[in-house]
Amino acid sequence: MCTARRRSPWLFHMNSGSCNGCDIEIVAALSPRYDAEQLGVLLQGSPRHADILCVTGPVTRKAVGAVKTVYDQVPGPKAVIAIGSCPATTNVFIDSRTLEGPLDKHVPVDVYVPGCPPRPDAIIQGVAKAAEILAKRGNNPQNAEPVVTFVGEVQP
Amino acid sequence: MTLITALARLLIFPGLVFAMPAAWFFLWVERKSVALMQERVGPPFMQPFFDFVKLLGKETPPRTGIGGMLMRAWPLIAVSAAAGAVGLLPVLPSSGGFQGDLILLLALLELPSVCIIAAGFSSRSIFAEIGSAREAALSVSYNIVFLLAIVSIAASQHTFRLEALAALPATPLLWLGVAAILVCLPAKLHINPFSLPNAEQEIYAGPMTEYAGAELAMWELAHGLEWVAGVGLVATLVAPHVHAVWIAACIFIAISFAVVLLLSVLAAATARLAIDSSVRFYWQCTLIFAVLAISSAILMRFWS
Amino acid sequence: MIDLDSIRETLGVRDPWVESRGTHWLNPGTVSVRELAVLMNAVGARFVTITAYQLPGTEGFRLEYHWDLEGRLIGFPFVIAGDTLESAKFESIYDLCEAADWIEREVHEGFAIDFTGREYEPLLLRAGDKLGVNLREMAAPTGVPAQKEVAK
Amino acid sequence: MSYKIPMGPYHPGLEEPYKLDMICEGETVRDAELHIGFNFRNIEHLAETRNYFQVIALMERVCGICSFIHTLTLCQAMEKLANVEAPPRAKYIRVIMAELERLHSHVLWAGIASKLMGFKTMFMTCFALREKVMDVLQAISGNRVNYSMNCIGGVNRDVEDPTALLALIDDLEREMTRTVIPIFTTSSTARSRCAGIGVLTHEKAVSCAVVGPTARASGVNQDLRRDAPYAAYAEMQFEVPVEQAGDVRARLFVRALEIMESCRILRQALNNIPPGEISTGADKFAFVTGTATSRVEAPRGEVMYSVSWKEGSRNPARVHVRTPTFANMPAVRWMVRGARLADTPLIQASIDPCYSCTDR
Repeated sequence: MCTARRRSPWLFHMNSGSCNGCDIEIVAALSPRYDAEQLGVLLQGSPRHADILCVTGPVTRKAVGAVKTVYDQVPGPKAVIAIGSCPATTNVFIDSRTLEGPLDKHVPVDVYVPGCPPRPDAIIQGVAKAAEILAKRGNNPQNAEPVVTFVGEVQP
Repeated sequence: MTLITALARLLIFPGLVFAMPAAWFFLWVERKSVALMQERVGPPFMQPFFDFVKLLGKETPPRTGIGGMLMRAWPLIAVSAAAGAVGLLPVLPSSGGFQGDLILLLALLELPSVCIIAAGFSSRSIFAEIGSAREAALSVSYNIVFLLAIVSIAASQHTFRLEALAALPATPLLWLGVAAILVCLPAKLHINPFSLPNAEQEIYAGPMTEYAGAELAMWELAHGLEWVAGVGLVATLVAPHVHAVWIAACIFIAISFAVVLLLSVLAAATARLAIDSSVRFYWQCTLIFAVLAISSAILMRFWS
Repeated sequence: MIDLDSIRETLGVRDPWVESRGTHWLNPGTVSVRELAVLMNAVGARFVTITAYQLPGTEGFRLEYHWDLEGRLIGFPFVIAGDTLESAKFESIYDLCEAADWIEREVHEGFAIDFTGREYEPLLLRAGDKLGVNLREMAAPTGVPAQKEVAK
Repeated sequence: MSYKIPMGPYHPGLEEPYKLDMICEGETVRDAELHIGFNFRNIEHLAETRNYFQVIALMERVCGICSFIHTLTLCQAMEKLANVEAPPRAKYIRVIMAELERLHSHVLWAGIASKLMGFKTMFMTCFALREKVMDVLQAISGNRVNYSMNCIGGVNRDVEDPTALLALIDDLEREMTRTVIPIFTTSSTARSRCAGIGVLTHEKAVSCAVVGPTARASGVNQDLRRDAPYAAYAEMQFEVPVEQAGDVRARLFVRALEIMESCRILRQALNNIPPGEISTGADKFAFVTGTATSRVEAPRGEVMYSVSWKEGSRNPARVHVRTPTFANMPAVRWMVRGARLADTPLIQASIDPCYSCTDR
């Protein structure tokens, strides 16, 4: 079961007000050059089918409710990846009054993929890390606490 | 045919024990070959298996009431119907069967798509309903060609027994029927260019939108088994009649593999058609095949 | 090429065209924006945008209407005197110039300017919020939250 | 019986959130209502709190696809206010970057459009092609998306070896003519999804004041690169493709031809790039009071910036952005009327919408 969880991460991509940069890089990660399907990654159309929620963008006021709803719709065990600097810190849009970010105010975030935008290889690495977390987490409610990791951090 | 052989057929070969790995294998072949055509590496060999196991371990949304029970039931019915259809296939020579098992096979083959339609409507999501409506329209149009093809083959032989049909020597009529079945398979299996009931760009995941976890895993399995059954039907009709069991099994697998590849190439090379184009396509097909099949069936009866 | 001066004469404006930093400006004086829109349609100019400025203190707002005439960007500034922010009113050209629909809605939402003679569809940019809020005050550089905090 | 189908705001076929409520009868769309603003970050007002360096970084993030165009337009407007003129080499580099961005944007669009048609193989082909353009952009600027190439009075990075890029342009053009264009024009499934779909008549195109390829596909002959040249476009030779049909196929053709023209412009620019400085080198600017406007032909159409300044201030007094999608989007309502439900994602995608531009 752990192996299956690690080897089959299905994503649901959600744009919470991003500038498109990260979203296009997610799509590029599926393209022939990077081909995330090698890791079993599939982009799913419905959040109910997904394991990992990929959020881009600084979470605008209009998007907050939708982020929470979609997070609740993803069946457990689940993980959340914040792709790009926007969901992590709201980036250059900091102190805009129409933003409700950063993302971790609203849903627990497991993996941060920093960059503006991150490169597709970093995104794939983030997905791989999230899949590891997912495999460890399982259906055990005690493991539901977010495991905060960063792509690109130096392993001790 | 004894009970034991019947059970063995249903459960072992070509039934569940064989069909489940075969289903995963075919799903993998389809994904991998499409990926290779797109100059990608594609998923690893065990991928559909991992997907299935992972989905089994996921939570399913709580459902209550009669609607919830129905929603749980549909995927199970679909899986059993598809598995039954696979079990009926006369892969091995002289393995039995009964008069009229062809009709049962057709019914079982049709059941999964009926389940999909029902499941879409019972999930009460607008996208699932549109998906179901499309599936229904599509299934009405392709089934006529599908049934005509099989009935004309059967009528020319005065039998509805599968094994008799499988042992049929290759005649032009048989090839015509096989061609008609091949035309219908993409629609039956929801692959391009007839993937519109689950067109995720328009209606999320179609009838499956509300499904999750183990129920979705059952749908995936039913889909895989449909692959095996549909492709297997073609294989049994085309395969030459041999008495050695192992050779027959090998030929069956080889032909199935070839058909899967053929369908994948088609899926990779086409865009999705809109519903009216698809229906128009199948009605045009119907007309051509109906005239050809019925007339040749009648002719053959007169000659024989 | 359509002569810009002929437009000025048709409108009956005395002030000359001034070309400055990318735009040909004409002060419309007493000409109303609706007359202007009719003329611009007649000469085949393409509507570009409305830029709204809040003038310091209680001087009101300035609206700059831009049209594109064969590659030249022409602009007409209008000043709306409004003592209080909510009382600023201006004529709508939505019925004459379909392209002005969204930008009028946006200006209404972001500056609380009321374009008379039209209705607003539900919010363009800030769904669920109050129509017609002065966003600029909300995002004031001083960082002081505005009095009109948006209802959540 | 008519019913309302919400498409979006978080829809798998769309990269960005927006909501299109379609009022349908069966599979036919009768009318559509559009709701935007899910990306509203209030950038215009945020810009007033940023100084003249920060505002460039901020405006770069209005849109991740045409980020160069946004900074280019902003810098051109600010140069007018600061009385600075970019040196000729900088102008050429701006043309090269702008055209490379157009290439990547149009190829990306072709990929997304084929994804919406359910044509996954074509999608992959387009993205493989796009990666080649991204390589060049990365080689020049060091980043794949937000390039931060522009500064007031020039560009930040030089194109080291312009002629080395020519081979790539040839390669790209060959790929386009050999694979992408033939597949789109000959594949019968693709054609059945494009031809006669989502028609925007010439009259509607004029009255909605649409811009860019959407306008040119409806027979409106306008292109700022030719009509109001900026940067070094006055020195380039190129055609402006115009189609009359106004359907999705015409928009596809216009974009395909524009890719060819972009290759042509790139070749001229790379061959004739003048030597010299790439920027004025100044890092302190004195802005005059007043308003400056600047317009640029982005891949999607005309981008206009209105920047106003008060003398002695470090921050702009107001920045107004009119993006092409803001002008094009209202026209979608006319395109989807009477269309099949299955075609609406493709129709709205055919204007190459960018909601982060629209909402800002």
